[in-house]
Amino acid sequence: MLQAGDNLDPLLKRPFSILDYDDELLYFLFKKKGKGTIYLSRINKGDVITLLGPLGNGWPAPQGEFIVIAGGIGIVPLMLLLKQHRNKAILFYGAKNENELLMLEEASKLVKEIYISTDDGSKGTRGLITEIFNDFLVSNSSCKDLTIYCCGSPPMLKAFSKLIREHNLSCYASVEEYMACGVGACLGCVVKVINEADSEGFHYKTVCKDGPIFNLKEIIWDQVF
Amino acid sequence: MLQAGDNLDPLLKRPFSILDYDDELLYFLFKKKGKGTIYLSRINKGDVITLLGPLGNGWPAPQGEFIVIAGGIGIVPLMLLLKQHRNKAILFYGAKNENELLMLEEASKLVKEIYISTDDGSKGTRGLITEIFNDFLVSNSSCKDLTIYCCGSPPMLKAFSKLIREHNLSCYASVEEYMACGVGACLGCVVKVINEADSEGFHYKTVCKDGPIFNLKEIIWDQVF
Amino acid sequence: MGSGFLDVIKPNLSIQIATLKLKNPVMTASGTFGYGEEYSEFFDVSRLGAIVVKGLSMKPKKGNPPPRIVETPAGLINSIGLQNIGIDHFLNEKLPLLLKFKTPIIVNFFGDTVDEFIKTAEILSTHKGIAALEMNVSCPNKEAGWRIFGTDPKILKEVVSRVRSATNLPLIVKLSPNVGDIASMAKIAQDGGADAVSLVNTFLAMAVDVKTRRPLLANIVGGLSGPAIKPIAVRMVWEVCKAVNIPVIGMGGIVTYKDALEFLIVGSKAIAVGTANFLNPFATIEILEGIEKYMVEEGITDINQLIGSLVIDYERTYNN
Amino acid sequence: MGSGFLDVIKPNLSIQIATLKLKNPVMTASGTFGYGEEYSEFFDVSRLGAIVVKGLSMKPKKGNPPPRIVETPAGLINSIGLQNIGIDHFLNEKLPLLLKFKTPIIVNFFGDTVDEFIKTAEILSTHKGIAALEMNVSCPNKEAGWRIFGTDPKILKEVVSRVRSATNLPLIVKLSPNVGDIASMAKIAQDGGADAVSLVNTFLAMAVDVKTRRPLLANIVGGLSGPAIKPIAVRMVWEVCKAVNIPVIGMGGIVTYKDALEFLIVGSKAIAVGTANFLNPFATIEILEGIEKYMVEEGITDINQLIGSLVIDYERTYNN
Ligand SMILES: Cc1cc2nc3c(=O)[nH]c(=O)nc-3n(C[C@H](O)[C@H](O)[C@H](O)COP(=O)(O)OP(=O)(O)OC[C@H]3O[C@@H](n4cnc5c(N)ncnc54)[C@H](O)[C@@H]3O)c2cc1C
Ligand SMILES: Cc1cc2nc3c(=O)[nH]c(=O)nc-3n(C[C@H](O)[C@H](O)[C@H](O)COP(=O)(O)OP(=O)(O)OC[C@H]3O[C@@H](n4cnc5c(N)ncnc54)[C@H](O)[C@@H]3O)c2cc1C
Ligand SMILES: Cc1cc2nc3c(=O)[nH]c(=O)nc-3n(C[C@H](O)[C@H](O)[C@H](O)COP(=O)(O)O)c2cc1C
Ligand SMILES: Cc1cc2nc3c(=O)[nH]c(=O)nc-3n(C[C@H](O)[C@H](O)[C@H](O)COP(=O)(O)O)c2cc1C
Ligand code: FES
Ligand code: FES
Repeated sequence: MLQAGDNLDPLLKRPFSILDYDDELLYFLFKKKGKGTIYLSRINKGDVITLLGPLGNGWPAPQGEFIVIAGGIGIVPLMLLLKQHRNKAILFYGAKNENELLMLEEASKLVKEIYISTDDGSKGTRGLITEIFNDFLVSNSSCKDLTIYCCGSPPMLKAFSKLIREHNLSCYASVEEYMACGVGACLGCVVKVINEADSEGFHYKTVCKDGPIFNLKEIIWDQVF
Repeated sequence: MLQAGDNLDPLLKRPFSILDYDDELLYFLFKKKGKGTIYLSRINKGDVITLLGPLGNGWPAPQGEFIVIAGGIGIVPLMLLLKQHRNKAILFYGAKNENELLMLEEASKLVKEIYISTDDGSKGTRGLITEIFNDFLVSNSSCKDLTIYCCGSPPMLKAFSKLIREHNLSCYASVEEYMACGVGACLGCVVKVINEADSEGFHYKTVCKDGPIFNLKEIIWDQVF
Repeated sequence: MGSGFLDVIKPNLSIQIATLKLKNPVMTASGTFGYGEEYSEFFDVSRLGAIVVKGLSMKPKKGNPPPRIVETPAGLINSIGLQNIGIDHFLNEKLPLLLKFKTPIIVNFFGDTVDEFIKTAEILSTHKGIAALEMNVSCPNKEAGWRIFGTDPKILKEVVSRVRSATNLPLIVKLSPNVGDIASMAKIAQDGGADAVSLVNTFLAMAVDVKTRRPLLANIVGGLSGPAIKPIAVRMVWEVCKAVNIPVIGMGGIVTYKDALEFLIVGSKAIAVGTANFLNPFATIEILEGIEKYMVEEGITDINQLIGSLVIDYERTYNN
Repeated sequence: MGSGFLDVIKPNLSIQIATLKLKNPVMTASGTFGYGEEYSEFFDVSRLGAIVVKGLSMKPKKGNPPPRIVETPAGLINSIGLQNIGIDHFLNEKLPLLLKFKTPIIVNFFGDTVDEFIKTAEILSTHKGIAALEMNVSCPNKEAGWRIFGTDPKILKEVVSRVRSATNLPLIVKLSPNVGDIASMAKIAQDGGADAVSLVNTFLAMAVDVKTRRPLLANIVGGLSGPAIKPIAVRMVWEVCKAVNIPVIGMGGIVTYKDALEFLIVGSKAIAVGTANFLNPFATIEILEGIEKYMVEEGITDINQLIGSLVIDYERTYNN
């Protein structure tokens, strides 16, 4: 989690994925949304910012070939995975428009195959990336056995988890929730997860500590948005 | 009043005097104290800050020679006065130590005579500038008729107003109080001022609008600090 | 409807509080806008829905000694002590100037005793031009050991119903948030004959200078306002809107049009801007323009469609 | 005394709450420090005055659906919904780990009914190692139509006195700030046999997403904590300290050692750090070190000289 400045507005740090690292630096890539990211975008070279991390779990290591599905800024947590497993992934990468297809060149060098879509058709196929993937599955049914690694907005994940269940695919997804502590202490960042042992069939798990990566099939999406 | 940034902490703008101006720029000089001035000190060239002003009254124009008494950063609102009335002022300038005697070179070029003191004796006479002025009066009793222009910390002004009354001197002082609106609307920044017409003998005046410059003899200092 | 800007129909922002018609729901909060003049240098204050003036009492009041204000995280504590020029001076000197603005003038007032409340209301009611009265019951009651009028149900009932009989002007009761159950206080005001309630006034608060170990305000305690209190204020306004059927004027920490929208969405008919005037003299006007722009973007043609339009589509549970 | 650092005598920070001795007054606030483990990765939590664990109930509780938290100006609204693992799991799995830390473990607990409060207190009291109990009365009462225990004087009296009879452990009653007169609630707790009171719990609050016009929390309302509430919390703690003669544990928005000092100066014997743990995992330790440094600089050798040392040397008036 990152925070620029030391004042009390905004109060909380914001969660970000590590895009990359080398011996000296950690690399982040983020989208300006609200106060947290606006202030982060204003820092100058030499400014001191606060970092709490690394937090939570990571992607389970892929065995052989794998599929990656990214929506917009959701590419970030997947870049290191692609880098660590070069030429093993089939990447499906969608965004609103061409400008929001970040790291496209870098990503395409790391993968075996790449499929691109945008909502407005400004690059790649017009449409949602989950639909492109669905079409791909029809003609490549052998790929149904490959593990999927996925990150995108909650609505995208929600839509995608339906597909995953229908085709009984194996998919890990990085999930988002608003966070406060980042270390599992406040129980603020929970998602609903299937729990057979429970009388109601579910329990809440923290995204910051138990996640952010979950088996997508286990997440229950009936929560309020 | 100035504020750096657009977040809600610190919430309020802070009052500052204009040190100088030219066709393009306003010049400010301030001392880092708390949040407001810390954030102001961090701005970079090109950053946008908020300014509300100019506010309140100004120094009444001096007639001929005059006396200026400044404590530390209190020199700021007096610099324009000195500049507009070159070689007319006898300046008494005191501070904690040499480092806090700001604009010393510039100020000395603008005045007829200058007396300097520091609390620790690191520059000029050791002692309080009000005491130095008191000693000066003893050997220069003709100066008792000159109008005094004064700015310093509340404790300094408080001490000085005693002297003013004892010697029945004429003195304008720039007064400080914590401010919110800056335009006389909130009544937050008041000082107690003598009012013969009032049954209790006083009323409250706003520093931001009725001031910041008051006839020092009229200010009642029994307020809590 | 076309998509060009020219086709945009200006949404209707006018609302009604009792017999009082406002061209838009953006008002100033008492004590933060002086008597209107201070801010008329910055913009055309006639554009406001209404101007609420600094609280007045029968006789002028000096107020508390300084320091009177202290900044806190995203908040401001004030202990002005109800300093004001008194109703005579107001009616003779300030009101004529205020009446030049083309917007209703609402007069906020208070008293040390119930009788003073009544007399003040009576005098104010005889003067042409005052659009409505707002009674500030967050002030101490001399007859009840200086306890706050607005925190005692019995006294609140008495003072509201007696002031109600003393005036024909629309009567707004401004509630104190320093109570356990604000909705029941609002109901008392309604039962007492109030035409509207406004809330919140400031929260009793305190700050200490750790170096001197003294309170930072000469008055020891003061009232907290500003963005810090907004989430509590929104909750209270929501609760009150559900409890009464008279109009509610919401306030507490409104800085941006989004803050104002929160209050409108939970059900307040109008909103008032206080501390934000100090942060930005144009705050009220920017909020007004922001609301209008939002309505255009969301396709809301009448502000009354927005008021109270909170969507709750899941089971409500009270916890934590 | 010399002027070198070596000559500085370490001030005494230890305090006593009933029979409970704490090496310093810095505690964690329930629900913000998990069960201790989460933060033991960052520093030696044994240095804390005490650890107060997340509120427990007889049976595990799932809590509210997400979103559970929302940030507000200098504040945080949470509606965790008292999610917890239940006392059995706590006593078997978590307590043994907690007891490895060399600091008292205070267990925060609650119930849906008075009976549940009593039973939970009884079970917790039979277990070795628990230093004190803190009962959270800011939770809804099933038998009273889900009204909050701590906002009804009668129910508060009953639940406190009955839990008092059920335990020999030092009993802290954690008060709800959502009341009109917090001092009288503190007195009720004292009369009911509490060994100490702690305050404040969170303020009922709400935030609205203006785009969707829905509450930002699935639970609609939640509790506001953080720096925003500090000035109200300090005032409440000051009022309570004057009203009772049992120790008071102050909290609400403490982020720095200066914030902590405000609470100590107005009279609280210990302080608890909540939301600040989220801003900075080292907050408690930095606050502890800050208090110690301040005492050295101010020449205060014993923390008890600081507690309640507020200087008021002018006439007190209540206004505005
Ligand atoms: C594990 C994880 C990794 C992330 N990695 C990245 C990254 O690498 N790059 C990147 O650009 N973004 C990333 N995000 C998202 C990023 O944290 C949010 O965009 C950021 O918190 C927005 O903060 P803000 O203050 O700018 O906006 P805010 O003003 O806080 O919020 C803007 C809007 O987004 C909502 N929001 C904010 N944070 C979240 C959240 N976590 N979940 C759901 N809604 C939220 C708010 O409610 C609001 O509607 C990540 C999120 C998580 C949980
Ligand atoms: C008319 C006027 C002109 C001024 N001109 C200058 C100037 O040119 N240069 C300059 O350096 N300073 C000037 N000051 C003082 C300056 O406004 C304060 O130093 C500044 O507000 C401190 O803000 P801060 O946020 O840094 O500190 P804070 O954290 O707000 O305050 C630091 C300490 O100073 C106290 N304090 C803050 N402001 C005031 C005040 N106005 N009066 C009394 N106590 C206060 C606070 O209570 C606190 O104890 C002027 C003040 C006034 C009223
Ligand atoms: C400096 C100041 C003076 C105030 N004076 C009054 C007053 O005279 N009468 C009154 O009813 N409310 C008074 N208030 C309360 C405001 O009208 C308003 O209810 C409160 O500040 C909350 O709104 P805000 O957070 O937008 O400021 C005053 C508030 C401030 C900050
Ligand atoms: C996420 C969260 C969970 C909390 N859970 C509890 C709880 O289980 N029991 C309790 O008595 N108080 C609980 N509280 C209240 C805190 O203990 C504390 O009283 C309050 O947050 C004010 O302190 P702060 O401003 O320092 O956070 C919780 C607060 C937060 C923010
Ligand atoms: S952010 Fe606190 S538990 Fe995840
Ligand atoms: S700062 Fe508001 S009246 Fe002076």
